[in-house]
Amino acid sequence: MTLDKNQVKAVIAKRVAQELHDGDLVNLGIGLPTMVANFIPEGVDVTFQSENGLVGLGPAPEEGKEEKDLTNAGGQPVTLLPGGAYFDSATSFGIIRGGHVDATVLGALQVDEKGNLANWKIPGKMVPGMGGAMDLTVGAKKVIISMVHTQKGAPKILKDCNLPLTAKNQVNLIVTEMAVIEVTDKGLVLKELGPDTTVEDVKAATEAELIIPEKIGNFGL
Amino acid sequence: MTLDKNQVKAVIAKRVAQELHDGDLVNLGIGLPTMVANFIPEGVDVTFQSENGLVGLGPAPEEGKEEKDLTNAGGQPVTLLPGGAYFDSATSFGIIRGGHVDATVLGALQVDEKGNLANWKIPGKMVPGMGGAMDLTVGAKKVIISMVHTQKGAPKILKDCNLPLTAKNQVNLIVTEMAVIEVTDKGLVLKELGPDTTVEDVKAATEAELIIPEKIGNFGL
Amino acid sequence: MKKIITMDEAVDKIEDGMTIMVGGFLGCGSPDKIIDKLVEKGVKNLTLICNDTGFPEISVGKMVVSKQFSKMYVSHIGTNRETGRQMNEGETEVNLVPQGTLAEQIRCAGCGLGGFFTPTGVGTEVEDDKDKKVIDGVTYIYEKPLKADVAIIKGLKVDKKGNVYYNQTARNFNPIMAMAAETVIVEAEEIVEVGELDPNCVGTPHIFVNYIVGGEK
Amino acid sequence: MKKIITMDEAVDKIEDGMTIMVGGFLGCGSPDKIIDKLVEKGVKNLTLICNDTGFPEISVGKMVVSKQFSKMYVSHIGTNRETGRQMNEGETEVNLVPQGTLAEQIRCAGCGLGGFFTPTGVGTEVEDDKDKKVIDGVTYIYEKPLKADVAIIKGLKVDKKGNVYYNQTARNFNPIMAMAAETVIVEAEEIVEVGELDPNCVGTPHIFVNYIVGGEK
Repeated sequence: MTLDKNQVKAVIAKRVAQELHDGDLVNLGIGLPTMVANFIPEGVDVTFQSENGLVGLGPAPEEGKEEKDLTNAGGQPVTLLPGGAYFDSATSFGIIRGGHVDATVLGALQVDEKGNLANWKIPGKMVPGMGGAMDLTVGAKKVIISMVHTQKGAPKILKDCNLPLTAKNQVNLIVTEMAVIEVTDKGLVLKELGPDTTVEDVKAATEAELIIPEKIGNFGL
Repeated sequence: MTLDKNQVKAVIAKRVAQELHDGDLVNLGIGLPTMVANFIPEGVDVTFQSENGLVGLGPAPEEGKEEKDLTNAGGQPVTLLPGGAYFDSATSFGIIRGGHVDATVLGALQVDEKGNLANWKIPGKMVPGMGGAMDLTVGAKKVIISMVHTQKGAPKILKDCNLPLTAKNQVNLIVTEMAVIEVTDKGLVLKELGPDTTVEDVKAATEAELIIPEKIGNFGL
Repeated sequence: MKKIITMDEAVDKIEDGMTIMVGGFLGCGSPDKIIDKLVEKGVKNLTLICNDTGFPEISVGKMVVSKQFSKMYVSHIGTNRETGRQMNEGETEVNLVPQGTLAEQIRCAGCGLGGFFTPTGVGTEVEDDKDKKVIDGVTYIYEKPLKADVAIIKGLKVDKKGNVYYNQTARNFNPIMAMAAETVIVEAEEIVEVGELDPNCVGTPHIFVNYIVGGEK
Repeated sequence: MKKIITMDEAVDKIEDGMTIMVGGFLGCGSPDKIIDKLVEKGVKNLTLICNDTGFPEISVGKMVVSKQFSKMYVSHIGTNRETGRQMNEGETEVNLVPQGTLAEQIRCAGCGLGGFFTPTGVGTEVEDDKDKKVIDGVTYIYEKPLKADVAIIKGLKVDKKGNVYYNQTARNFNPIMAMAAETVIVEAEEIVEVGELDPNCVGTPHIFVNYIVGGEK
């Protein structure tokens, strides 16, 4: 069974959602990470922060109900849940750097065995800037990378990132459609396999050395 | 003519008030400096800050109209004028250190030829603490000392402060019931004489060297 | 998660030897009911971080009188003679800190910074034993962050999620302390329903508040 | 003192070569009417301090397209290809700064501090040529304050004294920029009478605001 692009993203987002706990404050990056909000398990109360200045991020507004002064960090219209609050940018990053964010979910261009992350710059080609990503990776208690496992077949989980780093030794967990990989002091540990995926599949799609424990879990659709 | 204690204070406060300009943001210390607010010349719009967290300090409330959540930096009930605003302590001292306060008026135990100020500690005897005085003296654009000229006849304007300093080289002007003295790079310059006061009177009551210009003004009751 | 607890449950979070931040400025905006309960419980050997030590019979000053602090970081003790006595007789270690530096140290800890450079205190004994740095011709002192195990703060209105609305000058140190302690307990004058506070006017977002007490008018 | 001025008077305060802070976050909370007038006036060679460079046809991005900046301090330029082009071709000096560091540098200048230590960027090219310090086992980078000649900001409601009430996420960088520039011009969506704003909810006190423009619905 081959998953289409949207199914792949949904598989990843759904698995990431299971890493979030009741009472957590979570910051989701733009793109795939944003989808995580759609899969929070029932009974788990997670509060989302948006670094442009709010806690209590709600779902996208209905068409025609957008408010011009209420956007997320990607500039898209959003809503605020009851009990949410607004603040300025200095306070917002005080929250982030101050260790008040339990988890952040970000995309990656590359991630490596040491938990290094590169996602802000391809020299000479694409330089969007780091935005809040450097603060989020340093400040959040748990840094989860959610991404498609490879880029046009080329591994993105490397021995060493060769693009400019966003953060050094900050990644805790990598979730792709193929695997859940934990970053430990000893290296990358393969914890779970995605739908219809074998250990050999993951190894073939990963440049980094993987530690394969005796027992490996599975996650599905 | 001998002035009583209250007249002395009024003379000082009235003269200090003339140093304040239209549009100024001013922080007044506790005690004598607080009285300055009563003598702002007509047509001069001065905004007062209180470092516990407000701008737009108004007069004391009528008896029975005190609000428990509205006090000045001395803990006394105050009022807020229309257009005033409240903020937290970090912001309040951001305002102060950030150079946004045009003038501060403070009392002194000692002040000297270099513009040094001592007003927070008499070792082994009285140690109230510096409160906001160290921030105010460093941050305000103009530091005005308002005080009775001597302490039981002993000079308070010295060659060198011998009490622990509140601030180094920060005092700009000293106003007493006897004189207005400007702190300059060359030393203390006697600018004006108080009611019924001669240059010799001031010299006798002052330990510091005074520069006496050809023309000296007068200020009165 | 149950945030609204009893006063007894609240003071049980505060144990001998802890570092405690107490909001308020000379009694304005102080969590007075929690303080009364702490005096009653008699917890000892605390390190206090607070603007001042209040008055002997008002706010945190009561805890000074009942000798509950072994160490303190405060900017002003002049309104409570008992603090001065304890300091002079060596019973309590009193660290006097310029008010703006104290506020910034607390904010700094809450915001995950490793310290800052301030011009306040240069040329005074405040600079003793501290690093200095000349930046663009101005001398600054390096000051470190200050954090606590517990912060007890006060709000006029607190919603059931823990969002705090502050009134007038009762705000003072409360919002920055709410960011700088492991456990934050807010004493509410009034507890309101979620959604009642204007989200533009929340002084402390609920994410910082662990427990809510009070609310009885 | 007359604070309410015309849009023409406002843009006349901004001259070639100045450093300018522009509030807003990807267009949300940007002073768009002032920006339009600045494009029209064609002031050049500015240094920009802003979260981002907007979109080519939205907010500060329009000034990028009309080549009004020679230098910038921003955290994100990915939504405006023209910024990338100017950077790659050496037309504009683009300094990319982590968003939290940028916010803190601005606050730092406004608050009279000489800089701060942040853990953000350690081990990345952000730390190049900067002092580092290990504090309690954690490595931090020293970052300096960032100030400006002029800040242009946006508020929902501004009273005639200059107090600003911000709405929702349109607050972002506006209040900290209001503290960090010599001259501050606020674009009001609505100008209200003094006394209409809740003094507990003023985001920028009037003392920081030099001029008010706008207010026409």
